[in-house]
Amino acid sequence: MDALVERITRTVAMRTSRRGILGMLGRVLLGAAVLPLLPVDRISARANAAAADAGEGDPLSCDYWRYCGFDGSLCGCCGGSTTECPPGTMMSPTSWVGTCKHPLDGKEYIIGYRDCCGKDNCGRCFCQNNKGDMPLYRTQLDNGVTWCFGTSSYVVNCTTAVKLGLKS
Amino acid sequence: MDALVERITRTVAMRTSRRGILGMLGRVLLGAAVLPLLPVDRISARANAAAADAGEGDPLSCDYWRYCGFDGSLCGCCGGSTTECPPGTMMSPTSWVGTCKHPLDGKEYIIGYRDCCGKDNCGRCFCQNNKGDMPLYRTQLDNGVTWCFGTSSYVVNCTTAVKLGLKS
Amino acid sequence: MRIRLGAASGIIFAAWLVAALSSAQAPPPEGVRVRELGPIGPHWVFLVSPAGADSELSTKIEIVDGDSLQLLGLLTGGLLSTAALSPDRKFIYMADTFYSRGSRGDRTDVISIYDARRLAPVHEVVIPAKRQQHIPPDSSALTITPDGRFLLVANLTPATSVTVVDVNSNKVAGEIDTAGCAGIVMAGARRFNSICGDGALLSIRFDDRGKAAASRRMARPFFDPEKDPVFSVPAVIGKRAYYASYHGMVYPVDWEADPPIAGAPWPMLSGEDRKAGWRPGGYQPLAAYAPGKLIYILMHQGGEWTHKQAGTEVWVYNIEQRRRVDKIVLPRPGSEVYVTPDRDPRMFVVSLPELNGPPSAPILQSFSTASGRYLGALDQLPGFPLWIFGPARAM
Amino acid sequence: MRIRLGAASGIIFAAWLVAALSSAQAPPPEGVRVRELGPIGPHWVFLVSPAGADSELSTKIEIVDGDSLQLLGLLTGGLLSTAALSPDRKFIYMADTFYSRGSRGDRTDVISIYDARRLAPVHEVVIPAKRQQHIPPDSSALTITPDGRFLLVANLTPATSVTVVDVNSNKVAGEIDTAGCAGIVMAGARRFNSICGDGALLSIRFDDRGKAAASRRMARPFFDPEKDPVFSVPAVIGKRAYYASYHGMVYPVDWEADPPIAGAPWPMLSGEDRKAGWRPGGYQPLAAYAPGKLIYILMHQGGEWTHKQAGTEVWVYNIEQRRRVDKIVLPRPGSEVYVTPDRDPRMFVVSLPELNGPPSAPILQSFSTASGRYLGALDQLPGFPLWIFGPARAM
Repeated sequence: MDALVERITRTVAMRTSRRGILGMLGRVLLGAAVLPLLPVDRISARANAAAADAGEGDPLSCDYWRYCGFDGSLCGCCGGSTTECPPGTMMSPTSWVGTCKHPLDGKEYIIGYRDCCGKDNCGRCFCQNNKGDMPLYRTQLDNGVTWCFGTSSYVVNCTTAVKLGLKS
Repeated sequence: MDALVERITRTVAMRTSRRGILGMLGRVLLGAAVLPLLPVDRISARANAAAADAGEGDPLSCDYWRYCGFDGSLCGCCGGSTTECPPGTMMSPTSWVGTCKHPLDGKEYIIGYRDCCGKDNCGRCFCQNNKGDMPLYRTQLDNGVTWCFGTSSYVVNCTTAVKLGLKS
Repeated sequence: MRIRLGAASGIIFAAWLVAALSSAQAPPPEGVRVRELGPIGPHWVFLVSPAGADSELSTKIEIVDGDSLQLLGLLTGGLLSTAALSPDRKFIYMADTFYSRGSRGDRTDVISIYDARRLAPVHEVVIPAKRQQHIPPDSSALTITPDGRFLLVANLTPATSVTVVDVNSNKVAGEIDTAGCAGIVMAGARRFNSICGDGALLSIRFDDRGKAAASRRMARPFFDPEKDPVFSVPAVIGKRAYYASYHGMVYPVDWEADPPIAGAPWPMLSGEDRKAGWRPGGYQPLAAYAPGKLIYILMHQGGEWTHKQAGTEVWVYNIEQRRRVDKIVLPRPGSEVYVTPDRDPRMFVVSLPELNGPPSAPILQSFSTASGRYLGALDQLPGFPLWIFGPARAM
Repeated sequence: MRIRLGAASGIIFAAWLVAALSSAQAPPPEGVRVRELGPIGPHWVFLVSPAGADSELSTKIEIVDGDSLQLLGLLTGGLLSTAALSPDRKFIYMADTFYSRGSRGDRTDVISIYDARRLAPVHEVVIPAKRQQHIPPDSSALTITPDGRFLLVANLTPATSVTVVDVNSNKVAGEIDTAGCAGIVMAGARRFNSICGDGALLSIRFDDRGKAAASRRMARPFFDPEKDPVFSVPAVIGKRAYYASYHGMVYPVDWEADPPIAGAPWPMLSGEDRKAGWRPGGYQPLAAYAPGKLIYILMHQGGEWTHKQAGTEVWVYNIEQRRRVDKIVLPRPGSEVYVTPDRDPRMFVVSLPELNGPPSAPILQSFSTASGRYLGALDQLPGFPLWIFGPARAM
């Protein structure tokens, strides 16, 4: 385990991308407490999602601002939403990340593209944008990896786009 | 086993279709010896296949005369031919049957649509003609059944169309 | 040994990973979750896509809210799976076939039991590995008893039989020989009918141990398969079932009699219709609306053996008056028709891409049955849905 | 117990069935058989389609005779499989992942070994269930040693490592930690290189027990991933490897040095090319033709981050002269390019449907490399082939 932890740490240490994506990610990490991911209060989750989308464009369109580094089927077309997995799938606690510009405040946000795993692919609203996509040697930025680490199946149903924080 | 044999026999006894499809099949059965299906001499098989196709039209077209009751991918587009399964698949000893008119001699032939099983579907040259197709209560005429009985996998790769004999 | 150790340490590692990566990536400030569904609504439909263009290994059940025309979620199963709902609508059953190496290897057939709100598997019953493999799927291959106690699974080897699964104990109760007759359509609490090759129905009563208790066959066929075959699945309305035939006849059967009793057939087509080549067809050409004593049937113009061709219109018949009462022209030809059983019914029609036409994705069209008005469509349906079903009765 | 009995009697029944139905249906007068293949030809190509539009459970390897442009056969595997050929071309290896219930359940990873003539499975090696799941697949995820003794399988958990499989004994020999570096590209009999996140290469020597014997890392990165990332898989020609970058640079590396030594990068694009927005891209944008000292690269006009966009042209460079020597305009834009290694080489390009264009099936285009002439295409490719490979060397 020690070797493993060291290896992950080393990988994290290398993350100082010119776009600041992972430098920023590092900052998000430091500020965040280790909280259970689920369950979240459902009503507030709905409210959040609705508020977050107000005036930001159409989350069912591949042009939606959060999808700048997207690759997969939009969960919003598959029984989920931009931040929610469809019923019966598992949201991966891991993801590749991108940096996308908000259309209203003009700020750059770190977006985590979390795969919803455990059912065969939904196939609807396939969307591929590759901003920030890098090969496997920059694993955290590779949108071709199946990001189901930490779930019990590497079959991807659809992909969400979760705001992780502001890029400083 | 006796009950089973009786059941099959009963099913066969019912086959006296108005188009004579299965009446004919009965006759084919009676005349035929019980021979092992495979292996066949390969060179003669090739020669046969070539001769059989001469002047009869294009075996890679869904309009080819033998395909009047076809449903599936043409094996000729998948690494096999009208009478041969692609490498690595298993030809089912069973099939649904149809009666198709030969374009040159004008005679009606009984055609056995033998599925090639054990690999996922080839997907090329999909062809569906339904002459003589009946629901499941006439099992032997149902082109929607997976005809892989007698093989070790019910996954169909493609389908052949083998002349079983002349309709009298 | 290596593998066992690997698997065990894998579990530990996975657990560690979740923790490590949760902290490494931080819980996002937004609420993220896995959705759950509300109770199954009267206009929800389940579309069964047994095979896609590229693979036949993974059947999809697409759950659609027919009012908003939104995809609510998917179940993904095995090779040519079928499905059924529990009468209380709390569970979705799938009959699945899996091979250990995808398209080959050891075969395992199971009933997968899903919680209808979470769409998550809650139980599994391994069944004899001989369930019927057929395209299209239909309701006669997996049926639940009206009390929700037993699931009946059609087998085809090609001999026919029925596996009885006790859903209370999640065990296989028994197997019933259906003597070469095919399909399972319930006709009582512990009774179903199957169609035989000569056009007669076989009625089978069974007991709670999953054994056949009595088996009675119609004295004479109710239709002639040589002259005018019927589509497999009848519209059951009240005490009668109505079969539609390739040539456009309706064959009523007194369904509650044991054995069933043939009624007097009547034609769906006028002489003029026949002259114009109208004919029923599709993968699921017939639907029932019991409260209105109506049947809905997909019609197209075509020659003999076009019984799988998509319909351009849906014709509606009152089965008491034995006459056509409505005709709905479809914006796009459809291969499957389904009508919801509630008091404000919708008609749903699945349109598949044309076989030799340009590639396109299937769509689900919705109609008001009262006015015949087109209400909209859900596009980009995954795979090729070949069967629509819904809650059996209005609740 | 029921199930065990069921399975056993199933086997007996199946055997009986074959006999019964063979006689019941009669051996046809025509010769029927399952085809076998001849030896793998110099222009044969293997197309890997990791996922279709409808399912990702079943990877297809499509074997195509590049001369006749005929599909010779298929291998169908598991989830996001990769493949490799034995150096003697007698076996095809697939690295597969299967779940016991299709998209869920117990995971099993295996190396499936197929006889290249019969396309039938002959052996299987169960490997630790952590092989890398990535789209597109490429040659760096499953590699065979030049002597054909060991298969190297890339793992990703997301920590990276390599499983070493001994093909002589069909057993897992060991596992090698690659310290966060990714990909396996052979650089000797028992040595491979991986790219690390900082742009350096890690060279690993291993022994016949599948253990790392030595591991050396370049002192400095040979490219800057922050400024100009390279595509994962280099063109290896003689003693050097050539990486192409997002921004159109070629980064040569002295491949046989241990650790490898960076060469002097040179541009593929003139100032004018750059002004016109030319840029490499695709899923497999780079191919080598070692005998001619040539590299082939898919080029399109587009902005930053269009590195996966299909190429409209293939540009050909002589790596000794460091200049473009040819340019082939593609009839249809292509996402993958491959050149056969023989003395009469062909160039193959796979064209996928446009993401937001009308649905269509992928095609394989063939070209003479000598004249750049378009020789034809194979259409209706199953699934979405994202990687082409062939016999590594001319035989």
